[in-house]
Amino acid sequence: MNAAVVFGLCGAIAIGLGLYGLITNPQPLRKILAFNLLGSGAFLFFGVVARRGAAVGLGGDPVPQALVITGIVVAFAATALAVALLLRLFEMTGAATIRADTRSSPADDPEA
Amino acid sequence: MTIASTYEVALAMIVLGLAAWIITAQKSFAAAGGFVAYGLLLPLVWVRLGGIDVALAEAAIGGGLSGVLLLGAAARLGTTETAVVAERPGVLVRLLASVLSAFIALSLAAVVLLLPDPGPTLAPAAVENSAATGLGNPVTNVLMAFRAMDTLLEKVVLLLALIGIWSLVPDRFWGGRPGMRHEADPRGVLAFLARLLPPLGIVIGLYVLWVGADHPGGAFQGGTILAAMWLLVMMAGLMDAPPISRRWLRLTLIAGPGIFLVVGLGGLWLGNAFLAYPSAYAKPLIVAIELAMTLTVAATLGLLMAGVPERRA
Amino acid sequence: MTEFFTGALGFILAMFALGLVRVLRGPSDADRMMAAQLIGTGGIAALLLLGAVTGEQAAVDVALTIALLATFASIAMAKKGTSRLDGDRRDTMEGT
Amino acid sequence: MSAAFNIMTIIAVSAGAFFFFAGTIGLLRFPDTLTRLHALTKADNLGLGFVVLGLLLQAPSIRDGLKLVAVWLLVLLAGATVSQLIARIARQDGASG
Repeated sequence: MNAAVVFGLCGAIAIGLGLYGLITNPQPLRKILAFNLLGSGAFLFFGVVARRGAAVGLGGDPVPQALVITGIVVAFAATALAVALLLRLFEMTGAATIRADTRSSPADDPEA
Repeated sequence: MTIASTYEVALAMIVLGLAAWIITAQKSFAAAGGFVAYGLLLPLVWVRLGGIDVALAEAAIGGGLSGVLLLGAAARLGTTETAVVAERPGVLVRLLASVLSAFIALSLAAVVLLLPDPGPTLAPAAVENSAATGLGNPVTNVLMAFRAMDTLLEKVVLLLALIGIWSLVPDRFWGGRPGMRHEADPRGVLAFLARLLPPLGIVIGLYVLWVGADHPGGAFQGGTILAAMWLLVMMAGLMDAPPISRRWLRLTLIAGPGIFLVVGLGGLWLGNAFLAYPSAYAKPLIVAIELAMTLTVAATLGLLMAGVPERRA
Repeated sequence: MTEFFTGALGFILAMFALGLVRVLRGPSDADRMMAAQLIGTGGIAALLLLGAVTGEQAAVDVALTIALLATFASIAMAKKGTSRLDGDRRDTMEGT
Repeated sequence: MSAAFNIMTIIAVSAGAFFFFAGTIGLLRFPDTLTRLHALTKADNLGLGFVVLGLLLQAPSIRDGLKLVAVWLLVLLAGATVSQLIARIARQDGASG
């Protein structure tokens, strides 16, 4: 067992957990959290590939590492956009749900 | 099992425990708190995997900005939680979802165990060609030269996300200031921190940018630190968010990708290819792009965090 | 020396795991914030030791970044999504 | 000389680990929020302080040493601020938790 195997398995389980949360949790914010978890697991996979490509004195293959950095930026941009959409939805309807039929009554929201 | 791999297994167990907590916690606020802790742990994993550049990015984004964004959203949405929890899917759906997730996790675990070790690598190619740019950090070389197109597009994605957020603004607030106006006691502890930390943070952010040429670091990591310092000053109420219609702000937002694009087109004009640097000027050009990029990243991330404009200028 | 650092690293990580129990159990927000603070500090100590184990000097830069940014989450927790800190002015006038 | 440094490093890092241990036990076992806060600050300031001190003796250059000290100072500053925020929240919650 080396670091790549341990954290590769860790990434696989994180992807599984994230996927489960993404499907089953009805709250959009929790879906965003689960999505981020899933993403970080996928990044760990790239880390494993990079680690196994360690050569010529480098700790890892720089190409997958650079891809992960790009991925982190894009994941953050997507998260920020999703959170902004969610907060706007909450502001307009007084509820944070993505189900169209069971929109809860905006009783305690003065703006709605 | 050696002492080092015991440590790795322990770290992996804690990371997975937190991951399970993020998914199963009752309250979103507690789950977001778990995500912050998760984000603080991942850099340890990445250092162990030999990816210090990634560890820096993960520390700045995962442990810092993402956590603040999600905690803030969880707190604002706290009142809606009980209504939505009732929409939890039935047992059958949850069972199917867990079977599917377990299947995917197991397949991926098999892939990890079956992948060749040592695997194919581009590391020798990256090191061989590093003389072309004169930079010593292979990851920066990949980001700024060998795969420069990806980095250019990534910055465009950041801008698109910001445009997406701005397009949510109600008409009457167009061009206004994003987010709420923060207030704090000017003699309080938060204002104290917001006066003391940013000068240090700016130095560290620029340091991370500067060492990125030859050691782990770079424009994105440095820019994230600068964005965090800007946010701290705004959160302490010492400075308001700028109206999004300001010209200097718009110019800062496009400076990084703009200069990148101009240099790239220059490469085309000089007869090589799009984004090909003339080899005599590769290093100064890359450093110039990175400087502009750092400012752009700082401004873009800060505004992404600030959110939808909701006040008049 | 490397073995000693790895051992210390494992020990601090174990403390870290125990601190997590407090984050997860709560009960109050203050307890969660404290545990988050402990995790930040423990993570920094672990990173510094890890840097010493692997001989990777840049690990200190990662620790520096975390030290700079770990406060943000605590401030966000304290602000609870509102524009001001509860009881701000009153507190400081009493000289805390 | 190097052996003496190594021994001092071992003593300092062990002391740091002890304070992390004490802080964690306090965090788990102390009865209320404010006493737990007291335990936490020991882990923060002394635990990390001793670890930094130990590593300082092994630092290869002055620049690396300065960065280590900077990490510690930043954590001290953050710890002092966050402790205030925590104590304030604890008082609003009735300091019983």
